[in-house]
Amino acid sequence: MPVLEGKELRIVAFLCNWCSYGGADTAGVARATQPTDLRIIRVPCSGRIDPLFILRALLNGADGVLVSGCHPNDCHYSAGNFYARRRLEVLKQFLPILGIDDRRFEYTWVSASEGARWQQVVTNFTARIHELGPAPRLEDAEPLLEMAEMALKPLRPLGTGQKAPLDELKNAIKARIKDLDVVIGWQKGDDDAHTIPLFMRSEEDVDRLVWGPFNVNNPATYVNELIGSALPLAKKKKIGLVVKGCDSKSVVELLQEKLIDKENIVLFALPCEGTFDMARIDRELGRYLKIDKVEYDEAGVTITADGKEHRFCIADYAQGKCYNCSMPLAKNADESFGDMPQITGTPVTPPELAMLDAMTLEQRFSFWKGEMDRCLRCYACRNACPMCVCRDYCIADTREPHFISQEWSVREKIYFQCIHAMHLAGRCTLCGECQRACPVGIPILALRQQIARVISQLFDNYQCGMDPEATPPLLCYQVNEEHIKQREL
Amino acid sequence: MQDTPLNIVQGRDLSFIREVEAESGQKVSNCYQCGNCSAGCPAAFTYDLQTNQIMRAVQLGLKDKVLNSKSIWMCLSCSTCSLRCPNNIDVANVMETLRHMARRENRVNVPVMNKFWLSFLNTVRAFGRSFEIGTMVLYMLRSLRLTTDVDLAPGALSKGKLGFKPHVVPDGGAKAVARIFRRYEERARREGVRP
Amino acid sequence: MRIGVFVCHCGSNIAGTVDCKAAAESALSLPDVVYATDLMYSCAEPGQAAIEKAIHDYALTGVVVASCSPRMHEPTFRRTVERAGLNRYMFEMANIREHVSWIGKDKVANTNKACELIAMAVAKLRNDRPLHSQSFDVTKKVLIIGGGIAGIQAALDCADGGIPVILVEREPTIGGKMAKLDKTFPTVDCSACILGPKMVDVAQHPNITLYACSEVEDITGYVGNFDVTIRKKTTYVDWDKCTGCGACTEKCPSKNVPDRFNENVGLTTAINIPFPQAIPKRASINPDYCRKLTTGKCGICAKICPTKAIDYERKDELINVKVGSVIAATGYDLMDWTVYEEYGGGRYPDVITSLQYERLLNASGPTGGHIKRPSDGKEPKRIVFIQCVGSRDKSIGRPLCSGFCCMYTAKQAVLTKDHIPDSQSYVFYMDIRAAGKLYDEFTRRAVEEYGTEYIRGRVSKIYPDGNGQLIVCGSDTLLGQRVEVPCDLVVLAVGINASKGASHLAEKLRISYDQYGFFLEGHPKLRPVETNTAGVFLAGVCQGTKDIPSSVAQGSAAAAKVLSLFARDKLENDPQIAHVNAARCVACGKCIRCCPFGAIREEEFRGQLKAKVIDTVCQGCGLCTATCPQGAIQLSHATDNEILAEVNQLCQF
Amino acid sequence: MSTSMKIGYYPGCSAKGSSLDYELSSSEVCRILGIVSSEIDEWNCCGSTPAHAVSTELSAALCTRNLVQATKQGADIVMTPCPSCLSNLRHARERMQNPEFKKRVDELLDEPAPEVLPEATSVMQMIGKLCSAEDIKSHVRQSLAGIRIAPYYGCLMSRPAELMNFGDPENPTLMEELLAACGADSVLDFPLKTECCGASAGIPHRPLTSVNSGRILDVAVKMEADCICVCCPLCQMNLDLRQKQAERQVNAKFGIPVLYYTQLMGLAFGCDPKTLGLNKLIVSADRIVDRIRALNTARKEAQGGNAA
Repeated sequence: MPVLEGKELRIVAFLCNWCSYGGADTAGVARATQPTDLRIIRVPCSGRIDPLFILRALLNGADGVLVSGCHPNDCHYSAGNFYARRRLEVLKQFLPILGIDDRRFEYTWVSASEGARWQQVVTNFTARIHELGPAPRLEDAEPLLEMAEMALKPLRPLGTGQKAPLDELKNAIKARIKDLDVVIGWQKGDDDAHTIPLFMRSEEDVDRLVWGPFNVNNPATYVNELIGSALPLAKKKKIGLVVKGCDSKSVVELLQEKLIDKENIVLFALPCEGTFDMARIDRELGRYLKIDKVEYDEAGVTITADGKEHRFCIADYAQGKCYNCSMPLAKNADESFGDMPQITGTPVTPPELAMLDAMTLEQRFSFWKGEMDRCLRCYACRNACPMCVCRDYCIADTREPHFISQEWSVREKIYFQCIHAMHLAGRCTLCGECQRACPVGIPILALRQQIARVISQLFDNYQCGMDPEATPPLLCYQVNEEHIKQREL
Repeated sequence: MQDTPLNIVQGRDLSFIREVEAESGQKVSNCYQCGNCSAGCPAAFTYDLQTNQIMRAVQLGLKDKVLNSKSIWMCLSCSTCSLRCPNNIDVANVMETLRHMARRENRVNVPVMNKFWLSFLNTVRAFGRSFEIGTMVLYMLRSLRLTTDVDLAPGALSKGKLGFKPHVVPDGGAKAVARIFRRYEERARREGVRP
Repeated sequence: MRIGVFVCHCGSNIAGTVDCKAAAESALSLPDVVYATDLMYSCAEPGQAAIEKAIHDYALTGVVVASCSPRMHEPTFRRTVERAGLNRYMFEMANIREHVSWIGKDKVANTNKACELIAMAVAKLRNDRPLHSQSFDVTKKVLIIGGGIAGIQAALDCADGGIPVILVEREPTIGGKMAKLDKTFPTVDCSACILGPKMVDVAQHPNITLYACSEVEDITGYVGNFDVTIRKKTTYVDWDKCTGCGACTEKCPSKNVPDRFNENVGLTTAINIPFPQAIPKRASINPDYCRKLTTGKCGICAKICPTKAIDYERKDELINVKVGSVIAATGYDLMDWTVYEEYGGGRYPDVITSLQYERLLNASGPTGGHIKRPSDGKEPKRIVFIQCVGSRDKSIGRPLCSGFCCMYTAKQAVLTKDHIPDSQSYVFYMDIRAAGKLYDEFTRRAVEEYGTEYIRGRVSKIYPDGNGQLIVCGSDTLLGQRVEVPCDLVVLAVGINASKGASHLAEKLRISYDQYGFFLEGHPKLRPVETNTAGVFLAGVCQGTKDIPSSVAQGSAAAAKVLSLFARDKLENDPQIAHVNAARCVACGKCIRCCPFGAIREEEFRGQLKAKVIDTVCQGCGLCTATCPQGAIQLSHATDNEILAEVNQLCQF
Repeated sequence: MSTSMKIGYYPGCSAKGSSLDYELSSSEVCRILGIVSSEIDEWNCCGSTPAHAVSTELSAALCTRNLVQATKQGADIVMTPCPSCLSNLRHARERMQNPEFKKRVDELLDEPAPEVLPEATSVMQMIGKLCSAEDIKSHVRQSLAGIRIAPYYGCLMSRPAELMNFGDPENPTLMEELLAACGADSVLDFPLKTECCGASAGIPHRPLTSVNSGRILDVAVKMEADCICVCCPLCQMNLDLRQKQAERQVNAKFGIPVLYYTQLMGLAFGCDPKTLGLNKLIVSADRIVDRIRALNTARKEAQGGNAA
């Protein structure tokens, strides 16, 4: 629907029925003159507002989105606005990473009696949007492609893990495998330079277990299918999982969300010395017929492919997440071997995020236009995600509800990434499987990294996947939010 | 002035209301005439119009009545009215604004006050600092009130309280102050208002 | 789907700034819209008839009315479409009055906006589904919170109507503020004499259960079925045994206890009965001053009590009751006037509140009805009353008029003359607000017959002159002169707030309240007794300032609301609640974690765990819908698809 | 008492004339309490009431020059004993934050003022901020116990409240706190403590001052105060120098000494009355000095007796 030419901009407002919609009515009754741009959508409570509605509006060309609810403490439903405040603040701080000016979205509180305040809110917000002008359109953005500089200084020495007490681990698995339906680990893949998941059901299977920098997959991805909450009670299994430190966070997060039961899972852990960024390795190897051999030393591997030697130093070719890793050995494992290495220094901004941080809003918008244009909509990112527990019931695959269309457009592709990011808010452990699984190498992890950064900043350094007893920050609230500073309108 | 009824349609200067509001930053229509400003005013007994009446006259836009009043000159700027106003109006600020407006229009209805101020400022202009005797002598000359406070002088002088010597600001400071005054007066003249 | 669109002129209210005809025509281009027209007054009978006729004539399956706010007429039109055979939820409203025609004069922009709002409503309607209510049982019992005159009236009316009443009072006696008053305006009849019999009726009524010294701890549930927990605070006296003989109060050695009932003028004993006509007439111990409870040594009252009712070990009790409806009648408290440092900030003993003065006038008060000023017990001859202390004062954030101060100040001036014939009263006022029946006549009598001096102006300062008198500095704005009154006693007409803790109670009741703590009524004009929470009603000053007759009237009105609610055996729920699509639910439990009402639980369904909504507990906020990542739980009539349809209608790149 | 804050001292004109005693006593008290400050070079008159009565821009220009001078000599904050000067300095600093106003004032100055000007505070607040009651107590040689003191702030010290930040504008208590630290236990709850004394109107319109000062003196005397304690040179002048005029106006005899709080603190610290400028008072404070001494001696003897 076109906006009134040259006069109006497209501004959408979501108002709770009890306070703010009433406030807008009160303003009307008082004949309080307001700009005509704003279109109000009535919802029962600000807690009803899914941030995805707002993203939908913004991606579909809204120039501004306003949310207004009851004042904190005055919610008709007692707490809806407290939840809304957290979710909307996370959304607001997420928007800039997409290249959307966060001033285009605002939330505030207006009570049913505050007609004058509503008038002021509408007037000020409309003036703000007019000052910003029409929102940039994806159609108009020039695609921009840029690569992040991945190599960083790690927080602990990286290595090839060949001294890890793998045999002790194997013995421990063998000792318990009779009580478990399956134990998941890694085995040699098509060649020595790749691994594939290993599903161990017998002691012989255990001998095929390997440990090293090629163990890139997160085995927690399989947990939900085997013991997740959606399974029929009778079909739930007892499983074992061999985990790197990062993998264990996914399991802890699942436990924390009560998506799996502790009694159904046994964790086996070794200290990880880093894993390879296989995309870069494969790019370096190029096309080859055969891997002749892989030689390990302490600093990396030498791969001989079709007779040609390639040297990969782990310090240069590790996955981005490995440099920032401060938990190489799982803390909550049932069977743990080897020592936790010394961690020095504090994590830095991950490379993908740092690259986006350095860009202007317009550049980020163009960047995503360019990157997401290449998206195949294969959903490998989702399927690899250990936290994507909806699986067959993902809202991307249904018309009930119909959030996303099948239209082949950058808009819908970005929107899917927004859905994934929003559904991971306060849950994502940054295991990076989404990005690793992407067949066209889109740095989508950056969106999750931004969400994790916002969550950490807003909620007292909250890190996902650390404490099985913690409450996920978006499923609770505080009456007085220490780090959420309300902006006046 | 009291005898003829106020023509509520034509007898008012609406632009005056806007000017006072703009210059003082106060919304005079907020005044509901409770009289608290008058009640607490230490100078009220010298006023021809009580503070609340001044406010009322401003609300009505009675420019002449307000700017010709003695009250605006007798105000001591103690801010009691502002402090106790139930409508958060900075009444003292309005009074001062009116005083400034009256000066600019060359309406000074209590010359003694104005003369005292000018005497004081002339001392400051000359020496960079004030000194009481200088102010008093200048004031007496200006106002022709030669006996002002002579009863105090013996006591005060014997205690060394009223200095005969001006305290000149050293090292060119006095000249800097004089330059401030000169620029101020030049600008006032340029803008066509009384300095 | 076959949709009809009706654009209302609302006389000139909408048509004045919106081209209603053009708006209706534009609607015809929307998908599924088969009929569109404009109507002069759609809510009036001919308008509703036209809608019904169109539904029949065009076989409409859904209706959009573009008119006023749905908060105004949504129920009206839902009934209209229902009469014509449609499901009442196959109806949407576009608010083109409050949100369009009344807030701007640009007819082009307004018409365009109206068209868009209509298009949004149509888009939503196309996703609407018929919804059906379910009926449930009602507990025909009412909880009344607060035993002041409003609560008493409501309790008696409900009880007379055959409804069991639970009356909860925070203080040891019912009667509220009215019990503290000496006389009432404008008739100057004795407050205790007219209130007393009603209090006795409460005590004796078979349908009323009274819990004094009690507070509501918690309320859950919904209209028809509230679960209430009442905390009965310990009085250290077994009230079943206490006969109110008063022997304990005579012998209690702790005699310097501030007397709350007497507004802290005068003292009482640590164990006491608030006043002779108290209901229940039972003793209670103030634990802060009781020697036995503070030092462990004493126990005289226990020894003296003829029925052995004293029990120093007694603890608070929690009582659970089930009720179908709640009336809040929590009344008011005075604001903290000590913020007025220019009036001494509470440091001058002879500057008192009008409620304290009321106790000085009262024969059962601390001075036996003789006016004696607190500082030295002398009879004051010159008394100054100051009105609007803490009222109509934006500088302390209180622009409200407290409503009844003008009247009681006149009454107190009259009573002062009756008590001390050679006294002179002065009243500083800004306006006299005497709009009740016989009220203005009364204030005139205070001046004409009793010689009260009314001085128009606020008081700037009160100070003791050092000789035992107070100097009141005001001004007479009519004369245009400062006024100083040397006097013996100053009585402040202090403004009111909702009673302490009202906001906490509001949160338990899930009703709104304003900056002063007053509860928000359903509609300021048309639903003054209801709240936005079904089954919760308001009576008396807790809703806003009121005098006694208005409080009594609202008490009766609230009772009538309860009686009409309970006239039905079954209530119907609002079908706009959440529903789980079991097929999509993965039992992640996020909805259960965040539901503010505990309305969702986990249930086994065909061998799998699934979320399940308890229909009668769900309030329809939709927090669960916004939380569920799979969209498995959907709030009816505000589903994801319905809201997305509106967003997509509005934002098309 | 140590602080890293550099304090610029702005005496105000009256300190060099009518309130010489204020300057003497406050510098003595500051010296004892270890509050170090340096007088602002080439400071000039703040313009007092006449300047802002004539033009806020003129007033602000005069004040700004002083603040700039203070900045130039590295002061972080400006301290002045005089409430009137303080009020003008603070008003100027606040108004200068308005760019339009600043532009007009800059035109009057030799060079445009910097964006940030130092804050101004009173000597009293500085003492209150830097010294705890314990600090002050540790210097007390003669307690002020038993002296009935009427604390009087005048109208400027606490008003306007947002600007002066001096506690409740109707009931400030800092002076009482300082006096209490000096052992004063009979400080009166003086109801007129912030009422206006008549200010500078004494010269052009004498009744304006004598009526208002007369009322303050009258109530203080009726409340049986031994002395009035002030913190403003103008108030001191109106209550002391003009006390006779006030007596004539209200037809009463007062004869009540009017001391600066710093003089009372100095007496408590055991300073020589002369170094505190007590000889400059018109209504002699000798009996206060004597009474403090007598009460302290009596107390010492009583204590000595008990100990023996």
